Amino acid sequence: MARIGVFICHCGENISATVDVAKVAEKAGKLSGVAFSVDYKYMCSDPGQTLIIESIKTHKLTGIVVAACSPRMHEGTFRKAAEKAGINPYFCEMANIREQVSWVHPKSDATTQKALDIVRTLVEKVKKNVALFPIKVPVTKTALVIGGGIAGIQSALDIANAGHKVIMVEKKPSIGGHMSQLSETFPTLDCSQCILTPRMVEVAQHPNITLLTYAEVESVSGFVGNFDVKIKMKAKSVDMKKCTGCGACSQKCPTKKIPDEFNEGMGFRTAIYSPFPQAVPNKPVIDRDHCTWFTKGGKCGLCKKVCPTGAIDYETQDEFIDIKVGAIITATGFDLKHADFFPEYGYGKFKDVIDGMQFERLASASGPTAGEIRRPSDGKIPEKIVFVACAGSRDKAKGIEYCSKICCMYTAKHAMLYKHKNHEGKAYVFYMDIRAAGKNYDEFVRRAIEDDDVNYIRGRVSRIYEKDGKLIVKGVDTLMNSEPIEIEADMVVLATAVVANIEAESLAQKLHISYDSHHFFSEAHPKLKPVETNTAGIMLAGACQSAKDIPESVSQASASASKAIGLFSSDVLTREPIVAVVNRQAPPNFTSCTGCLLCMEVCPYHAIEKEEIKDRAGNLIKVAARVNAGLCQGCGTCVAMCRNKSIDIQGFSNEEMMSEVMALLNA
Amino acid sequence: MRIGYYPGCSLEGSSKEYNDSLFAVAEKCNVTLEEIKDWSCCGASAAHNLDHDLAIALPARTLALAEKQGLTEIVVPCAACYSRMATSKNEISSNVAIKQKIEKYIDLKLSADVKILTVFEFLQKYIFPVVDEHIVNKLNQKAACYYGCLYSRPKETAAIEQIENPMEMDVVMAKAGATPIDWAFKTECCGAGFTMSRTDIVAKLSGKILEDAADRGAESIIVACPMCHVNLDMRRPEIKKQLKKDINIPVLFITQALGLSMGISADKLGLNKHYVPTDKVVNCMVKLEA
Amino acid sequence: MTPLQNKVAELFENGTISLMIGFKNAINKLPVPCFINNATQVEQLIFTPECKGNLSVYLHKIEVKQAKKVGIMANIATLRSLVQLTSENQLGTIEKTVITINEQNEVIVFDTMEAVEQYVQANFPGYTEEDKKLLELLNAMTRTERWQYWTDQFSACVKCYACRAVCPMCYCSSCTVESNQPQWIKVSSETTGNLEWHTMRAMHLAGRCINCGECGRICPVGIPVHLLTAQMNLDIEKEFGAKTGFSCKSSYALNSFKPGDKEQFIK
Amino acid sequence: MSEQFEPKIVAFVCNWCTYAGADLAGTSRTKYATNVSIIRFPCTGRIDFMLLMKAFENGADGIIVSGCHPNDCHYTSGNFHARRRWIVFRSLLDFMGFDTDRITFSWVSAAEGNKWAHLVDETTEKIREKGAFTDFKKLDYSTFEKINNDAITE
Amino acid sequence: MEIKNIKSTNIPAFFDQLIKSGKVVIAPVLKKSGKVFFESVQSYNQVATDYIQTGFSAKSVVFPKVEVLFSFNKTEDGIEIKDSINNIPETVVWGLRPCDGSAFNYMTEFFLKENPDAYYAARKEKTTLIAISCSKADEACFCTSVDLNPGSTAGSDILLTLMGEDVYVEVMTEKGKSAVESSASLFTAGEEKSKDAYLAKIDVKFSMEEIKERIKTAYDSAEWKNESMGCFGCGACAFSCPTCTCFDIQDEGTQNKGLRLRCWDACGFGLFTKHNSGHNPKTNQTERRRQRLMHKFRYSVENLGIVSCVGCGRCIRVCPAHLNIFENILSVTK
Repeated sequence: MARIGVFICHCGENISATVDVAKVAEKAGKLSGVAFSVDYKYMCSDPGQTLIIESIKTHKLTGIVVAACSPRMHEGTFRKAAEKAGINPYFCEMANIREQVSWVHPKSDATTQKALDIVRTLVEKVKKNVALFPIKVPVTKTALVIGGGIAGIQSALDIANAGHKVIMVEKKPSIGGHMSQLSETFPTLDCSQCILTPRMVEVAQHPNITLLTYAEVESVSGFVGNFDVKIKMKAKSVDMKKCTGCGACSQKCPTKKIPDEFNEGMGFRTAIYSPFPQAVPNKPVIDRDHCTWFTKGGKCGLCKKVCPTGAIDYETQDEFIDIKVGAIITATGFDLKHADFFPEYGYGKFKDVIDGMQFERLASASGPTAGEIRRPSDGKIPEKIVFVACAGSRDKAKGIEYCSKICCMYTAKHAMLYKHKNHEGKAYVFYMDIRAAGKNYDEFVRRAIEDDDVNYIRGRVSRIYEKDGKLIVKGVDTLMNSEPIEIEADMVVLATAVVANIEAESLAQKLHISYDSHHFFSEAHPKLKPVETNTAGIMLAGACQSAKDIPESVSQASASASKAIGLFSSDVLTREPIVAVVNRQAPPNFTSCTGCLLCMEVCPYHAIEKEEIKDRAGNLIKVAARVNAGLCQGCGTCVAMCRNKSIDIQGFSNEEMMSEVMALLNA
Repeated sequence: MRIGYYPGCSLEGSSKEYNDSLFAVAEKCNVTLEEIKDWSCCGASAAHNLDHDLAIALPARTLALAEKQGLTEIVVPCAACYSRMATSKNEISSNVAIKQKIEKYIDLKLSADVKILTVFEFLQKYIFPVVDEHIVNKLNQKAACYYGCLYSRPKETAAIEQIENPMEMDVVMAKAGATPIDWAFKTECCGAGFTMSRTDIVAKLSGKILEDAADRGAESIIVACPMCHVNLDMRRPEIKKQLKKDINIPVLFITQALGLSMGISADKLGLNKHYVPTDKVVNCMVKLEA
Repeated sequence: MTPLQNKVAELFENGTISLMIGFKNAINKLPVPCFINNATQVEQLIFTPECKGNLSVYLHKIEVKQAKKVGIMANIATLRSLVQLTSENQLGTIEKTVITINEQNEVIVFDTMEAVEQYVQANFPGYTEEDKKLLELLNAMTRTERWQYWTDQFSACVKCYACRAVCPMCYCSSCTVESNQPQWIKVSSETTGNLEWHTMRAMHLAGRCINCGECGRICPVGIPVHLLTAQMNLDIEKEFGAKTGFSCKSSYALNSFKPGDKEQFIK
Repeated sequence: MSEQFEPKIVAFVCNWCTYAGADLAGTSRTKYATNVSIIRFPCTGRIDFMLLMKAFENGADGIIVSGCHPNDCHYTSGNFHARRRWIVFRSLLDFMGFDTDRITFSWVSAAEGNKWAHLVDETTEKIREKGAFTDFKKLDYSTFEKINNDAITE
Repeated sequence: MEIKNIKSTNIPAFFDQLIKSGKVVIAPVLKKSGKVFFESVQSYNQVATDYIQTGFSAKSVVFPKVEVLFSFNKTEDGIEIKDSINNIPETVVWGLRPCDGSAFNYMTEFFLKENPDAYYAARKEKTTLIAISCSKADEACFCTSVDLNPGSTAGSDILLTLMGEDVYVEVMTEKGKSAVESSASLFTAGEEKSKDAYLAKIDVKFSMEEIKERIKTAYDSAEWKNESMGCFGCGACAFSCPTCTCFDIQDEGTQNKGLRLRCWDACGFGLFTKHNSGHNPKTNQTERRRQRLMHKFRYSVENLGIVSCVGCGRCIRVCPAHLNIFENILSVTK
């Protein structure tokens, strides 16, 4: 006979403010099979947990229901408590009366009644629960890092230095990411590449790191500790072993007018190219979309002629390699909002309206103007530059409610760099608020305003249009009694919004991780699990999760790395026993399974296999399904698919679910 | 296909020519508009400053009547009316509580799924398919399409795709054989809010609009809003004072412009009702070879 | 002796089969199933258009499974069920010899399931005129009329499970109605429970039923249960283009999917 | 207006998207009707159609079934299988004359707390207008056993 | 016994009088399916007259397919149990065949001989059986082989035999009398005469005496297997049979309130003898079918002294596999 304990949490006022917790406790106490019932201010607190543990012991409880917050929040906490008290943790269930009751309903009898209904439902479930025991699976101690930006580089190095193998996949010909495009970095104004390139080289040379550039993740299967990943190696048309990176090919390449991605389209590159001088690996690839050999079918072939080592090979094809990894760190970074997104600012219409990354290239010593800030249209040095912060960001009408976070700082930096290079020039910054929270950040902005007298105007720009060779910037100064103002500028720099990587959604779907409405990857918990995802073994690093600056990206990268290292610290991994099982019966049936194997076909994890049941003489008696508990992830699709209920899932069994339905509807 | 019609006060009064030209165009294409019986004020300019519920209820009543009349689509030519209608529809269909409250007020059931068409949506949806055979003139001129605020703000109810750089009217003008210009004041404020109280501000704001259009060689300004029309057409004296120069580009309703290209007489289109003479526009038309 | 009887005798003599499942005449002149163990009994064998029964259901019988080498008379419906059962891995342990008589009155002995599959695809049957009429009738009704119709029918059901017993696709060694942990369906025969039983059966057979119509034909209280699965098969073929009892390899419409599957009702 | 009918609605939702979405509605303090109670499943693929029948048999007036949007399934394909199952189940119910409007199917992601709140309010409103579900209750012990059993099934 | 006459034209009046007198009347009704079933009717014009045998027997009047024994209801102060034997209505079964009538004799023995069953007793006590003898039969009928005939009065309260314009009425019991008296004016006194001319001819398939003897040694007959191979193991025969009395006790409801039910069961079901352990003493259909037949022709004779097959032929008509009970019996007793 079941002896269930019910524990109603006030969660401070969070629950008790709208739910009559005392009444729920009182009524719950009367439910059949409930031996003890009590309400308490904070069940998750130490005294709260002690209360639970003591009650289990003194009242000899066989199971407990904790009516509090969402099980996604504290199920673990209370199951541990139950275990401490000596009962199997899976005899503990949570009734979610906070997120799904007290926070969404007003104080009323109906609200209290709903709380009670949910409690009753879970009480019935616990009665049907059975003891479950953790499952142990082996761990492959190799990490996959997707993305070779600063975040990916940091994670890879940390894991590699901890003595584990790392495979880094970068879709571009070189690692380095956005950071390699930056001129100087705030708040120290030290040269970006000077601090980045050594790290890039370290990655390339690290014995524990396998670097796969010009490659993409094709598919991912398996689960924490045991992922199977298929990688697509795009054809480079250059044999990396033979190539010495001398560069002769690029010099001779006749196709020279291809807009240069690295310089944000403000410079040109050749068809066989290596993206930038300090690229790692510093060996070229052929861009088959532009190379005449491929576009015009076998014409040209100059690079092949000039290559001293005969490394050029037009025949190479895309290859696919399969790897096994135990953990995955996604560091796929971000994009900037582009092109006609800002018709009112004439972005993409007026040559001299550019975005922040383009300005970085103009200001960068390795950029198209060798670091001189000249305007794209006529190469003149602009006398007046207007910087527009929050171009798209924090703008509901543009569908981007969030703050892009880095703009305030880099806009200040841009204005400074401009002033340092042209002391006579005038710099204006339109801003909404200045968000400079960070070590030495606000000081940095103040310097821009006070020392370099950059002109900060609090207000938004409504429109930019061209008139007699000038860019008319119409805006308002909300601090000067909101007068509309117009500035005739030579160049405008838009701090366009940071958005998720264009391929983020499809990658998320390959990895089966969740993402928010802006396609930034979702962390498992906003505060307590900021670097994990909902899928065990997959971590996040850098701007793929949300807009971040370099220090933040790096620290998150190290955090993810530590998660992976933690995972690798033991040889086996214990997993929740929420898995499917095929029933067993007395001979002559052995199992009610008829071996139609529909379950085998629906299982997304190939966790179900065919089992041949034989008698002692070895004659086949029947064919049935069997579940590999290591592979099963517990989705239960097989269970709903099974016609005669021969397969069932632990923790969400047919009996448990049915009893919930019955209990919910039969007061 | 039945198409409902909600004139609102302006089209029966200050902007009668807008109404006339719309019907003239529709008639020519054998498209009939069915006026909503017993329609009431949309509440523009007053209600939403005084009482939120009233501001929702007034258009809601008209929408409910339209439903009762069995209409699934209504044309609302006045920008202000459009804005109020769309806002009301939006609030009702996105919040059950409001819906129930309003239904009690107006004592009518409504699903608020009537589609509300702006005049340029209407032209593109119902006139364009048949208009080509009727177009006899090329409106051979540079036209500046002016949208104003009511079609473009707020984004929830915006009638246009690119709220900062709308193109819907430009498409219509191109059809009429004009050359729509790219200019900077498409959605700037004309000052309608002050149209009575602070004509000096109206002059300033509307002045800038006219000025930019002039600078970019516009030969006509095309509007789809009675308020805009009033300010740009009627306030020229004040604007002249403000700009210290005389700009006499005529301001036409989009339906008038299209009407001209369809060979409908200037009088029938009510061009004679404007302050700024429109003969310039009429004169630069060229007959198309049949 | 008829060609059929000769053929079967031969199969017994050369040891191809040790048990023959066929039809014989019964007192009321209706063909009934018969089981023959040796060549001497073949005279009773007949195969006429009246042999509508679906003998494949006997293949699930333990006695038959033990016989190992089994001959079976199959009309087109039976052939379809053999194909469907093969696709569901149900006939693995039996060595079967399938026999039919085609329209030209030739005795055909299939040596492989592939051969059966080809024959089925070449002679794929449609619905009977009667069933078509009934389906039209039902679909023409209003929803509430249909509800009235079916609940009347189900109220008469006594849960004798004859529909399940004669169904070659109902091969589960223990059916869900027999499970009582949890009790999915009431044991007592009462309209709601009966409706649940028939709903469940229809769902479990949707896209698998091979439209032999036996369940409807033999219902002691005359419920046209076969119409439920008949309608489901139509819908499934319309939605997903899947045919039942058509190919030994085909996977079942309800355990496969297309990311682009269309519906109008999911908000 | 005073004594308005309060329907009992059961929601069968998946753990990863809709349950999380409902939690989000909570953390964002979005208010909605109290009529819907959630039963949590690992995945929509797990939801057995018989459980829906049971819910109606036990007095539910309406049902919500909701999970991850297509392509977003935490288990990659559970919701695809569920979708096919519901397509067929729905047409079966309809063919039997069952009022399928009493089941609302939806995709609600972990980010769509507001959508969840709306879904609950709309469904509650819809079912309230339909009134209590009595089709099953009317059936029990029909035919002439009824007469014999009237004695006790009051 | 008392003999009466009634004009066949007066039958409807007699029938409707039974209803007027407040009785629930169960009579054969022709269903859409073309089959005839007993149902409660409101007037004579609903009643089917041209049928050989009803699809199911009338046993459900005294032994419902689902019978509520009692209801229970958990409250704050304990459990409340409600018994179900109260206000069971006066019931008349009209138009059952003599074979069905005699079936009631067997059931009464079965339910009331030792530890009488209150539920059956209560229903039976309120039930009047008005049988109509058979003027036609089909090849499934074999009552004459089980010592009955198309005009047997056994078990019935009244037997009507149609003789052209007249109906020959044999009133067998007090219940029968009171039924007749309810519309006495319609009846005239009559004297005993032979019905044979008006009864169906059904040839005898076997001698019951011989079978009773032979079946004692039939248990191990090899024929059982052949005769049962076709059996699918459904319950159609048992549920349509007028003398199958197997039942299963079920509790239905939630833990707070529910019903205890007595439901028809059938020895043909695999589950019938299955133990909770999973073990099943009757491993195959052959054994189950043997159980059924042996019970009809041997065990019931040994236990109650009655052959519990009345030759109504229903099991032959409904069997999906067209198994034939008397052929089977003959072959196993060869």
